[in-house]
Amino acid sequence: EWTNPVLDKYPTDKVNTTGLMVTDTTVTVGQLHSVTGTMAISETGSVEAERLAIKQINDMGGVLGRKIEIIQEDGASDWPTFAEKARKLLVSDKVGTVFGCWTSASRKAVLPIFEKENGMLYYPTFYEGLEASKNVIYTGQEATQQILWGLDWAHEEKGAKTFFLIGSDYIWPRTSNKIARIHIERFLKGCKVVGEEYYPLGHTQFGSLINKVKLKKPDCIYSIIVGGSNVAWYKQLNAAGITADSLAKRGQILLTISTTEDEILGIGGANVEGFYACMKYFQSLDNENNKKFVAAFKEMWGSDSVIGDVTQAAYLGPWLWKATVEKAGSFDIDAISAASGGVEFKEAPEGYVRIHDTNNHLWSKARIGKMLANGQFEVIAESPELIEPNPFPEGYK
Amino acid sequence: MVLPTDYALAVENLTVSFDGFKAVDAVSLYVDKGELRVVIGPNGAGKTTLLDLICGKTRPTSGSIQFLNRELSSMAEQKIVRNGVGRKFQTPSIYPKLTVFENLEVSFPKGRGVWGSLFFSRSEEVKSRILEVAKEIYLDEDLDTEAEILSHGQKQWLEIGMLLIANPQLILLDEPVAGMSVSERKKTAELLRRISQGRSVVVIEHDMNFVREIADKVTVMHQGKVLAEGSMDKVENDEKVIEVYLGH
Amino acid sequence: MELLAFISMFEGYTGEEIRAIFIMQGFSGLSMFSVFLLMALGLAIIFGQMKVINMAHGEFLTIGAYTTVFISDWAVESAPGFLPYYFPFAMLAAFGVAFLMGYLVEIGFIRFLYKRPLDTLLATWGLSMILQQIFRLTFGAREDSAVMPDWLMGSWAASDMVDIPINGMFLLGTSIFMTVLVWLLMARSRWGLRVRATVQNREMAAATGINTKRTDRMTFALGCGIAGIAGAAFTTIGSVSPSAGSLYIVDTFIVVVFGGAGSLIGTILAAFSIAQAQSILEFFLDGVLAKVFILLTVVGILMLRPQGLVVSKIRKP
Amino acid sequence: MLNVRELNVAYGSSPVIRGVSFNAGKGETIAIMGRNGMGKTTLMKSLIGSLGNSGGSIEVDGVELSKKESYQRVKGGLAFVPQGRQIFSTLSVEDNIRTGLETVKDRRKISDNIYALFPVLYDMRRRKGGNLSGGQQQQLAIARALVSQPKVLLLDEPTEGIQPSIIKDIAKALNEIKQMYDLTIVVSEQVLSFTMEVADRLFVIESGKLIHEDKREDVQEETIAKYLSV
Amino acid sequence: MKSLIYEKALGGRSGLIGMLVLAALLLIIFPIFLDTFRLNLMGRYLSLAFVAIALVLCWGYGGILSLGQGVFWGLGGYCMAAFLKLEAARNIANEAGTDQINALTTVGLPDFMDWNQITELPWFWYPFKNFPLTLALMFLIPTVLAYIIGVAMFKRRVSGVYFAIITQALCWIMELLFVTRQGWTGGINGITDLRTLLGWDFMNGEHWTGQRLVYFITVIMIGVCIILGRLILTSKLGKLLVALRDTEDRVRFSGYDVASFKTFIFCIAAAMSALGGGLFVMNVGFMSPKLVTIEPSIYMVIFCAVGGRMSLIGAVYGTLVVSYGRTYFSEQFPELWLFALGGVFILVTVIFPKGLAGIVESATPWLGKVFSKTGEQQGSQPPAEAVGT
Ligand SMILES: Nc1ncnc2c1ncn2[C@@H]1O[C@H](COP(=O)(O)OP(=O)(O)OP(=O)(O)O)[C@@H](O)[C@H]1O
Ligand SMILES: Nc1ncnc2c1ncn2[C@@H]1O[C@H](COP(=O)(O)OP(=O)(O)OP(=O)(O)O)[C@@H](O)[C@H]1O
Ligand SMILES: NC(N)=O
Ligand SMILES: [Mg+2]
Ligand SMILES: [Mg+2]
Repeated sequence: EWTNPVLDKYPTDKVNTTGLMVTDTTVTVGQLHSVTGTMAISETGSVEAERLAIKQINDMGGVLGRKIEIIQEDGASDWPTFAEKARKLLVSDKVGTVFGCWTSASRKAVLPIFEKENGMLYYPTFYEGLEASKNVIYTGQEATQQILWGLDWAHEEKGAKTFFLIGSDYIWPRTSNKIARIHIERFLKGCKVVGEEYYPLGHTQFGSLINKVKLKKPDCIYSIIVGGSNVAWYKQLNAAGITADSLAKRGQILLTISTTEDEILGIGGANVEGFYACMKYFQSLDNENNKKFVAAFKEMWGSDSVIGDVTQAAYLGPWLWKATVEKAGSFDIDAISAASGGVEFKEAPEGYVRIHDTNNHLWSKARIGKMLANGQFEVIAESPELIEPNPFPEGYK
Repeated sequence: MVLPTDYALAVENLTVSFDGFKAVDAVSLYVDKGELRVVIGPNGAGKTTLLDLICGKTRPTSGSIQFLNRELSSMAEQKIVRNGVGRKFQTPSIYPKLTVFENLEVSFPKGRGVWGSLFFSRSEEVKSRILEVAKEIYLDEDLDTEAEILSHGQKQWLEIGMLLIANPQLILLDEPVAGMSVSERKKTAELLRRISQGRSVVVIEHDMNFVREIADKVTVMHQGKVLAEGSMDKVENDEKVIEVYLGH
Repeated sequence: MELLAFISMFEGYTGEEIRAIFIMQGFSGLSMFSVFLLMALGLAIIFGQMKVINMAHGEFLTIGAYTTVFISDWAVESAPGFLPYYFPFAMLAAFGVAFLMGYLVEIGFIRFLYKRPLDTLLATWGLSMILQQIFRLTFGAREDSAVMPDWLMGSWAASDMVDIPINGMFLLGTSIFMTVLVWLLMARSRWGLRVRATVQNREMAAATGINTKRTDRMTFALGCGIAGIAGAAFTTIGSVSPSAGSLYIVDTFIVVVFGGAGSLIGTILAAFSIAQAQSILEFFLDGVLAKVFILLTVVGILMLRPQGLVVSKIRKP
Repeated sequence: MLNVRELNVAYGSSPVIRGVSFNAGKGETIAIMGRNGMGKTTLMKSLIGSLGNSGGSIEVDGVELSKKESYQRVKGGLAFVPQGRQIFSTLSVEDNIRTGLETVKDRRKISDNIYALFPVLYDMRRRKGGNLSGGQQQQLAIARALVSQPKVLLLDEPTEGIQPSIIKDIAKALNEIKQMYDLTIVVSEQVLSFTMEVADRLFVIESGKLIHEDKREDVQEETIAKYLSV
Repeated sequence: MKSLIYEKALGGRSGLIGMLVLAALLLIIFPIFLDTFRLNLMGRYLSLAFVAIALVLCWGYGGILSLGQGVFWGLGGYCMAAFLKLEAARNIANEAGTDQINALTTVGLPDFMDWNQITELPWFWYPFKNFPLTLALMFLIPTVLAYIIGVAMFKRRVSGVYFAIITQALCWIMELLFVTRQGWTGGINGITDLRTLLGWDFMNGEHWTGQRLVYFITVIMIGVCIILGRLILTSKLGKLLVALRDTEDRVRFSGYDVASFKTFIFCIAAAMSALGGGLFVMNVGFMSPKLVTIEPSIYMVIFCAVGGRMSLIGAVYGTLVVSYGRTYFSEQFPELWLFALGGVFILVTVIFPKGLAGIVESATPWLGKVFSKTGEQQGSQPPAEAVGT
């Protein structure tokens, strides 16, 4: 039977003044992802990473001496369901915090509920920015952190002058491309956008797009294709004779901000070998934190499993929450919200992260990885410093 | 241009072709007011098709159909009905789930529009008219019976009743006694004679005894054309009719 | 507006470039056509002939795709030497597994529903949910894809500008082959006659000596088997996930209905015209507008010809 | 040849055929006469197996068929021409006939005899069955049944909707066929004149029971007329 | 007059009892025993029940299977959401304290337009500034759309499976348009963060004046729709619907314009669905294009089938049972709930084609009458037994 070693220091009525589901020995948190539907592909990794983090935290003695218990809900890739389940977690279950969501659409659907019911959400995905809620900690990168540095790299290192922007048709790719376009046209000398195209989520016929790309011969194919469509996109590129080698011969490259190890598992490494991705994390990152993390992840979820950028960001959530709760000495949402600024996580697999003082996003680095036949990335460039999150960038409106 | 006539039904030069095959070929047919006309002819002669054309189920390739001097050939089916043409199909076509009363009620010629039907009410006038028609078709005892469980002959009668209640000026009947027993045939013949008072009736039949009993005039069709026309006696002894239809 | 976009598309290209684009667009239309046709063939039998609105048709496609992935994985791990040859076997296996599954499903509940075609929609929707969940539990929620033998990869450079994808040609070949096969089976074989008689009037077909239950079962299973082959063929251009089949189902129904249910020629025509129109429009408009435009056109044409492009004229009794 | 014993058929709980027994010898034609709704069609359908029977036996050539499925009964030598013809409307005339070839070896070839018997079918062999007129369909239905080379032919009101001359032709054809193949024929009818031309024996069915039997020679018009009128 | 209300609207004694039981459940039992969260969930389900009721009318009775009913529902919802969003945008503009908002958003413009670089309100958004106009449009837009579809299709005698597939295609068109015209519709995110209606804080969960009030309004509207449905079904029009479902040609040759009847019932169904959509937005505080896709439209048909496609009241129970079952199973057995749900659909269609209403009816004939009484005979669904011998 578990007894709380620090109960004297942190009695329940002190650390929980708002009726959350916190007992002397446990604290219950919610986990809200899609385990069914089209987004299950991407969100499964997040579920697994959060579970791993929670297990590790519990093994270390929990948070304020309390073991974390999980109520998991399935958002079923359906935004209204996300909203319903979010409300359940906050209103009925009174969970201490929620780790969840993947798409921006699901986040937008639950955001009003988190604000209304005053809950806390740790959101793991790279996303479009333009948001800074006191009820959300954004553990993924916002648009500027992923895009600007990557474009600069393509321009400076690869000499790219013309860009073809491609995306799945929803807010994240559209906003990201908007920022990309402004950056290209305003801030990169002599560069221009030669095409911009969107396809619905789940689209699988890219023949026409590929022909357009062939015709425009951009120096950089900039791809923000999301989810299952990735597989068709890369396979068809390959079939149409567009490979990293053939591109290289003409001085072209393909750069993506949406294809991670998770997607490559489905695409097959051979189809993407030599393309580039700009992320903050790759499974192949060579540092001690990451080695431990990868080993632990594989031990828990099988040696076949892979870890993508978002999966790692999801792993940060429970750790950051633990650190914040301990800093605040309280599970109360307001206390956590107030204490979040400046919270660090030194054991982050991506190296080191810190929550921004005011906007609830993370300081993190940007990296370029080159895709390998085995489905992993070779990290070939890395921003020298942590990049400051800036969800409302000036001059990009 | 077709000139006005005294005929109830004046079909002129009517032709319909299905992928080149002329099922009805330049048929002209004139039916008087109050006349009971029987159309006979070999299987496949085009009799049913002719009725289909008159009631609008099939559209003619050429020719005209004048009913009380109104052109029917391009009118919508329900308009044709509302203009006073009733059609009985070869197999009984009634509403199996409704009672006899309801079958007749639904066929009552009021409340035929969407709003009309929404606010239609079962007034005394409606009830008495239904009763009247039910008597005529020998079904006044069975008003509350579900149509589904009527006998075959009764279903045929019910369908005739559903036409009668709208008091049409022209009734088209396709093989009304097929599958009826001898005595039912007799009763049907009576019924037809009665209802042809004051309106025109066109009947298709193969039962010569029955035809003899009811026909004012007989038209014989063959291969889409009119082969002979006249009284039953005349037609029956026509060599061509015997050849193609009656048999020796 | 769109016209303007249309014209401005061509600005700054040489005639040769434009010609090359048209050839490649034409071919991308052809491979889309193959996709549609392969998907629709099975449904043309199950829905066009048997009138079963099989909402789980996509899942039979998925079964075929997973079978292929399974065999490919097996080959990668246990028999790398077999890898260049496995694909034809995988297609056969895909057919077999989907056929068997269809056979069981027919026995399970389809056979009770022939008199209520609209109800088959609901029941098969339930089936599709169950199958998807089975896939999810067995194969995981992530995308999987088969390792392609080398001969299926890359493209054939017809000219300097024109690249014709090999997997596209393979798809085209497969779909033509399957279409001919299905046509021979339905229109020329004794078996096809049994099917056509049975689906039209089960009672009477039985009274002429046809074993209608067996015919029904085999027909349904065959339709599913063909979906399985389609699934195998698709692994050459895309991936498979538990819900992959649902992406195709509506398209497939539209192709079959547009062509005129029950007419193989109609299905081919529909697949061809929809695919080519989509491919050409896609190049000038964005993909979604192209899709919207085509759906609207299809709906419009269906209103003018409610029975689809190819109608067999039978008078109603 | 055909031996029916104590046959019972019901729709749900209401019995329609009640204890019907009769037999028909090789080359014999028997007629079941009866008014509408007396159970003729029901009897025919249960003989061919479209309807299940709740008791009794049906033997063809000594083989018990009452528990078999339709198609097995056809293999056992039964063939059926249903009321309303039930032509496969989207199949060509030729294909319609071909469906009847299930029981024979060569399933493609339609014998010339059939076309000799019904020349109109030859002229229309490429047309869709559904587009034929009623009488043409009736002939097609008989042809479809005959090509299976049955031992027993069941005909349900074959004269319904048929022109007088063809009724005569059908009667002639049936008599010919009977001679040619030594066929047993069971025909249900309401029309006495036709029956008298083809039948060797007549039964009257009423409310699902056979209530009267006569040899053709013994038939008295009045008795039959009594049973057949309301 | 009495007979009009008693016999027709309420369906006589048994119909009245059915209504009372439902009313007791929805108006008394649920509010007493469910917490605000669960009650709100019920409200959300009930807003889907409008479509199920609509489908009883047009599918169960009229034989018109629409697989795109979610479109009408969604249009209703979007109309309501548009109004609420403009109000929300005004609220934000009024409250705008932080420099951030002022600096980064266009005042008074919905947030999603801002994210999509739309700087001015599109013209077709203007009517939604006015509440009465919004209410009118909420019914008008879907009804007019249904009218156009109805006239176009029914005049051409498109029916059965063809109609179903075409409506499915329309549903898809709608989804594509709504999802991709993001600047106008909020795209795949939908229109979110709706809280007040003319200043009324309807999302408030604590008080009777908030979510609970919305719930009661929803229930009352359900009642209105059921009574309206009964009035239609007990009229001659109702009988004609059944008649034309079974024997369309006969109706035509009795002098009726079949197309106009079908169009009428299809329009009624569209308007009812739209009402449900509007109320949905009030229940949940946002509108999502996910609900205008093909899948939810099929679910709606399933609600109707499970309840019993010939039973107006059954449609409500069907919706509640399936929706609740879906929520419950997905919470309790996240891995297995799809099996349960899929299994239920197969079972219901194969074994209980008359749905819950049919089950209740066969279990207790008297109760069954109460449950499914609509003043119309029970439908002609053929029995479920196997074909042939
Ligand atoms: N839609 C159609 N397509 C092709 N041929 C048709 C069509 N409708 C009718 N026919 C043909 O037209 C001819 C006339 O048919 P119709 O049904 O009018 O004959 P009928 O005189 O009523 O015969 P019966 O006495 O047998 O009922 C037939 O040869 C038939 O095959
Ligand atoms: N599917 C059915 N369900 C219930 N009762 C039926 C069904 N079919 C027929 N019946 C009833 O069974 C009885 C016998 O019908 P059947 O069709 O065998 O008569 P029939 O002698 O062939 O009449 P007809 O001369 O009209 O063809 C009739 O009372 C009829 O109402
Ligand atoms: N935030 C995203 N990637 O939807
Ligand atoms: Mg005829
Ligand atoms: Mg009969």
